[in-house]
Amino acid sequence: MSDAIIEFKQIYKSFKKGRTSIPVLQDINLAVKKLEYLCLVGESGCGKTTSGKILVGLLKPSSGQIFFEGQDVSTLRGSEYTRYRRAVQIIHQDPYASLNPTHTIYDILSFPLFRHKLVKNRAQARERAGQLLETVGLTPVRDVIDKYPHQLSGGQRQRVSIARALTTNPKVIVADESVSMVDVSIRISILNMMMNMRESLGVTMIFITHDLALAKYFAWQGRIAVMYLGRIVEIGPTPDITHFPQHPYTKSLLSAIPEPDPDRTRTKDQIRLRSEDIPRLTELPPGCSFHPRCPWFVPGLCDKQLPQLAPVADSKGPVQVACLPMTQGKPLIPYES
Amino acid sequence: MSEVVLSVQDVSIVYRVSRGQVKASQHISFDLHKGESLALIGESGSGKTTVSLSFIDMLPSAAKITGGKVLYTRDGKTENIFEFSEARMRDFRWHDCAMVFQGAQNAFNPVLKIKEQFLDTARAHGWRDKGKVIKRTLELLRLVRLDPERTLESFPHELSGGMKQRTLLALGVLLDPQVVILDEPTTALDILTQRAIIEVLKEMQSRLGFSIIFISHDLALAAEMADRVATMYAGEMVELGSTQHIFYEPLHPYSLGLLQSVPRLSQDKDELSSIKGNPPDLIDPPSGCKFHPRCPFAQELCNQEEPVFKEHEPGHFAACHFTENVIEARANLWKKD
Amino acid sequence: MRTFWPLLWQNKVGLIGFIGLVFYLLLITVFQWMVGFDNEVKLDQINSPPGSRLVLLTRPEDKDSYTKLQDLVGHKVGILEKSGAPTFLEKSNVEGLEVETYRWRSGRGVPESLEALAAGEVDALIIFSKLVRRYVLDPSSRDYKVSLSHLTVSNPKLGPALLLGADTQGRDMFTHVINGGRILIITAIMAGLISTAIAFILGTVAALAGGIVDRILVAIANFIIVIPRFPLLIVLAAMITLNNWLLLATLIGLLAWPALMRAIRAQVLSLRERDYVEAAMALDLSRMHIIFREILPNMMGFVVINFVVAITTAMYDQIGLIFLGMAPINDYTWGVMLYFGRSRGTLFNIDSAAMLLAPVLAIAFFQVCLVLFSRALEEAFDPRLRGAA
Amino acid sequence: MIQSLSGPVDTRPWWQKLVQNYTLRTFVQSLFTVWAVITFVFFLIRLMPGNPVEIYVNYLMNTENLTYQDAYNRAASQFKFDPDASVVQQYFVYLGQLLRGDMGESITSTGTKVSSQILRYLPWTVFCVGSALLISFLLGMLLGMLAAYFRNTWVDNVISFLASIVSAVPDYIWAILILIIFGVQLKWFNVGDMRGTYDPATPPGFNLPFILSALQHAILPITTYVLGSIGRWVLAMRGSTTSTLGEDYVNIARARGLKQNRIMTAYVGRNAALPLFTLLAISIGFVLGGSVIVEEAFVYKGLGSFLFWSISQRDYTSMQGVLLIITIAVVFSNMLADLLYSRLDPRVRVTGDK
Repeated sequence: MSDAIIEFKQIYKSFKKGRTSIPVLQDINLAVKKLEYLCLVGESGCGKTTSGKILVGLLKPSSGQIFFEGQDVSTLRGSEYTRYRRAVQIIHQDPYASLNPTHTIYDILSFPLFRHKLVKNRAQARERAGQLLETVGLTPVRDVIDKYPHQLSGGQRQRVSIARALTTNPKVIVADESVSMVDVSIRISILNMMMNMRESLGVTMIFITHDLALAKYFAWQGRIAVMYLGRIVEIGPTPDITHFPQHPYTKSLLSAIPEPDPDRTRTKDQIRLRSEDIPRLTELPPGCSFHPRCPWFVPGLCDKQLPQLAPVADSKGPVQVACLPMTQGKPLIPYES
Repeated sequence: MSEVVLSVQDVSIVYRVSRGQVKASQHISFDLHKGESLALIGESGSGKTTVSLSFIDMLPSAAKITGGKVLYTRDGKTENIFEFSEARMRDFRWHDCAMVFQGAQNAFNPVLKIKEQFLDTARAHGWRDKGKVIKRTLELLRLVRLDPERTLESFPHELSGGMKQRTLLALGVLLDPQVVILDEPTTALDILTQRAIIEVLKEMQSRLGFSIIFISHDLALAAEMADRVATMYAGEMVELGSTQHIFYEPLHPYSLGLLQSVPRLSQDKDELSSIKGNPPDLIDPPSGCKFHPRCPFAQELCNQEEPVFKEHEPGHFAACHFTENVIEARANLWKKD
Repeated sequence: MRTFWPLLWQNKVGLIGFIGLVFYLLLITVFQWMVGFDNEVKLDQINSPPGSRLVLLTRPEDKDSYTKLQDLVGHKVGILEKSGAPTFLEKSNVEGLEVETYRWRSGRGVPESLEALAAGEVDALIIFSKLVRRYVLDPSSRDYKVSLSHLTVSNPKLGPALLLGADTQGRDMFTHVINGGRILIITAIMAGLISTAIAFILGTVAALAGGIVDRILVAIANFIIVIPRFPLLIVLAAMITLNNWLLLATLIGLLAWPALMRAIRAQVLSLRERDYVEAAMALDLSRMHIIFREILPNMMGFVVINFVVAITTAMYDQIGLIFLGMAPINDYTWGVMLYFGRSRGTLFNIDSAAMLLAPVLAIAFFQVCLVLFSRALEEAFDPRLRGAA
Repeated sequence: MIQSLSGPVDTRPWWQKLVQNYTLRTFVQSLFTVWAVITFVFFLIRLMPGNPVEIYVNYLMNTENLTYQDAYNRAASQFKFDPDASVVQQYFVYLGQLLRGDMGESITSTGTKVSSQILRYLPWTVFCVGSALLISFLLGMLLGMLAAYFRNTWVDNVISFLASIVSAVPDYIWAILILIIFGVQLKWFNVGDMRGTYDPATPPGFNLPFILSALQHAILPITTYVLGSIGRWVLAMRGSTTSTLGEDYVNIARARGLKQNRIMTAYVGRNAALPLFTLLAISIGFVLGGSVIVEEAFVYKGLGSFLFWSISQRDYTSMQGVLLIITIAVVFSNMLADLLYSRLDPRVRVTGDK
């Protein structure tokens, strides 16, 4: 995939805790095309945030390669590496924790500007900071620029975070649950602004969320990757994923989400899982890690073999799933114990 | 409709802070009927938790109830909660009205076994028969789909978040209360766990017949769970009606705005928009209708006169001067569906 | 910091501590310079009981006759030869006094002089307060030789009376108390700086480097922390001759850092996980920027509080060492006053209370001020407590 | 869809269980620390510039006109080491002796075993410091809890203010103050009569006069230790209780309609007291350290006073022995506090770490 701006190849990541090692990411392969909308969706502990941090270089993968514009990041040195680090930025979840309380908004924006020699003096820095604040809709600038973070509302702070991510003129921005802590009534305006940045600034956006409805809104023209316990279990164009989910996990997830529409949400089909226990990452079940909960579990297959991402049998669609029965063309039969 | 269990009449609560008084909840009135679930929805700081804390006298010391009364009826006898003696209030808590707080992660005393904590609760309300309490506890734990014996013998840290939340629900109904207040019961839980909690709640309510006051910022959850919905904004109740009323025929611009700002999974591309501006400062709230600075329908009158919270059709209340404009706008908006 | 002053102002207790510390600062600078240090050994006072001062003794009928020295002009005044009185009279420049000197003879001259007063040979007696108590007021005294029950002690202002009396060499204790804090306070601050600096550097390095470096540093800290500091310090002091304040400060500082180092490590570890630090890393800001601009300002309060606490620890250690005589006793400090108090038995001398209490209270108040101030700082820096106020 | 509890099926082999046993691990760690301290103190005394052996050799050379070699041999016999062996060999011999409970002989009083000296003085210090710690721990917790319950009222203000002051003043300053004010000025007691650990007129034994006499002699040091340490407990307990009071489970316990007594004891008290057990160990070290001066001030013949005596006599073997014993006491009280904590906190019991 030559048009991929960033690509994960067989990324593994594990954390050490005492003597045990926790596999947080396993065999992640993912290519993000330039200016594509991509959403990583999953529940807590699925590894989506770790993926984001690896993507922006905050964490090093335990094994595997990351390619940025076709170059293996681990081979980049000096200014090349700096160029990569500047080109991928992250927007955090918590607007209250992501801004240093001891700095003013101007400080926060000017540090990276000076560091990367994007401005020469204070006047230029102020001007550039002002421009960035305008870009993220914090106007009039003079009301904001000399304030401290605690003087701003949650929504305003999140906009400052976005402005800060833009200081280095990045090509890729990872938004890690970036609106989940913002009030419902102003979420969409921030999301819309981020989506506009693709057009106006040419930034490729990777959106990480646990909220499938938001993911759908954000990446309607893009793709969604669903993660479960450190692996991608399903990936494909957003309309396919939200309307015709394939993987049992995605199906259960979609059926479980309530909708802000009383009639529809009460008539939704519910998929009953066989177990509500989420296995610990240190004690992952053999085979498909979803099999102890999967309603369509096939004994002897799902608990033995590790499923790989592949298209559903008999379909030429772009959706890939990691489910053995589906990729082998077997019908899904409810499992009776 | 069935009998009224809790009648909230014109309750106002303020917080004293160094800058002045935060008008956290103002002139809240509603009736809670037997066996119904009423959702209080609104964003952070809208006063929904404050007003429910006042029912069980659990407001922080900085808070002061400045007016109103809450009438509670059990077995034909009606009393004003605000005039309860300390002993009567202690007995009222949990026995008549249980409150399940958000974040069950830390809801149990870490050094006592779950069993102890159930027995504690029963003992405090004069249930001396230990065997009977254990029997009921086991029953309830089974109802919330937990392994009863093992849960009972566990320490809180041995249970996962979802299990703790369900144990807390079981504990909530231990004394067969008439009213159960649920404060964001599924926030911070995974989607699949959230689904399980919803199912458990519905089942418990149909079996035990208690009334629910349901506090959430999640419209989808309200749509699924509630019989009636009240929208709160800046410490005031702005709209109250059946779930159908609020979700399909909202009369208040804020309710409409909220509905407009949440994406729906089952639709294709949605037309979303945020409510402009930020939530108001509750120490110095706007004059007239508190929503008017953010309201697309606002006129001069809204700035000057506070709208009355009145019944526009049977069972559907709203506080807005120009509901007819909202009706018109909503018809235009939703025609495309 | 801009929110610090109003918060301190609100916190009355912290304000007391702060004002106290300002007072001590003045003490070791301005006051000390104003008062000077009385280092003149008065040979004629070598026998004066520590802590006593000169008083005037008269017969009861003359009780109110002499309110100042001038009133005695034309009268006969008795003095003891080796007491401070001769010097005092010499200095006080009162003409026309008739002076009768009595021999000292290890105190046995005192009854003689008292008898003379009772018999009307002299009209007044300038004598040490302590001796008055011993010979005149305490009837159980074995030295009680004469019936003096008709004598009264009056104490006209005998010139510049020594506020806290004199030490065994006749030096003004008051000037010693004023001067006795400077070196202690400076040493304590130095020791505090050393231990805080070590704790900060090692804690930050351990947290940021991680891995084997972290484990080694933490192991060292855990090891030092279990050895009771003070006994180790005196054992070390027994081997190293502590004749130098900088050495003392360094030694104390070298032993006091582990607890703070562990706390700072924990702080840095938690701060490092903060989103804004991560954002700074993602923006490729320099390591120095991250440590000094992102992490340090957010634990400055913590470091300052612990610096203040480290000063109290250092004060405890050094005065303890001095008290036991294991640290410099050449410089006349509060600690040395206590040391002499113990070693020369002044501790058990009923007249020396003021002389010993002065350094004791000076030390105690200094420590109290530090602690009150540190608690005020804690409240000012802790946003959780601030919110509650 | 009944949910099973994940976890506690223990499938580890026995040796792994043994290795991961919390109590055992803590014990081995403590032993290791003690070993490290022994090594540290040994080499400190042996290898420091101007180390005790050298000093003693010089002393012998000067006072008794011996040659260096003779003096060195004499020193060696008194320090109980083989002068021909290397320091490392001496170290292992020393370790072996220690294992047999032999700490060598006192240098100044030849023929007296250091261990028997320590055994003579240790019980008094343990008695004094132990009872003082118990009193200040319990009283401090009580006052701290009281202050936290009445947060920001005059009760709290008074308790916290006094606790700050009391905790600020060094224990030996309290000793001096007590002596000056109550002993010398007010004459509430006769300081001279209270020196030593008991009245020599009452024969030691388990009888009332002796116990009373021991108590009478210990009362001043105990009071001093209590004054010196109680402020810390009060402030720590106040802080701990304040944060526990803010915990969800306490609020929910109130919402559950539990009686105030039950909440204050089983919900707040127990949880608030937990972190204090970790502080207990540190406090023991601190109070023991202070005992050197306090015992010296009251002329109480305990371990601290013995340490000071051996230091002033340059009796290095005794010094080494006392320092070791004090450290071992701290290390093992650390361990005890740890184990106690793990008994009280179920979270530690299972996972084995805090």
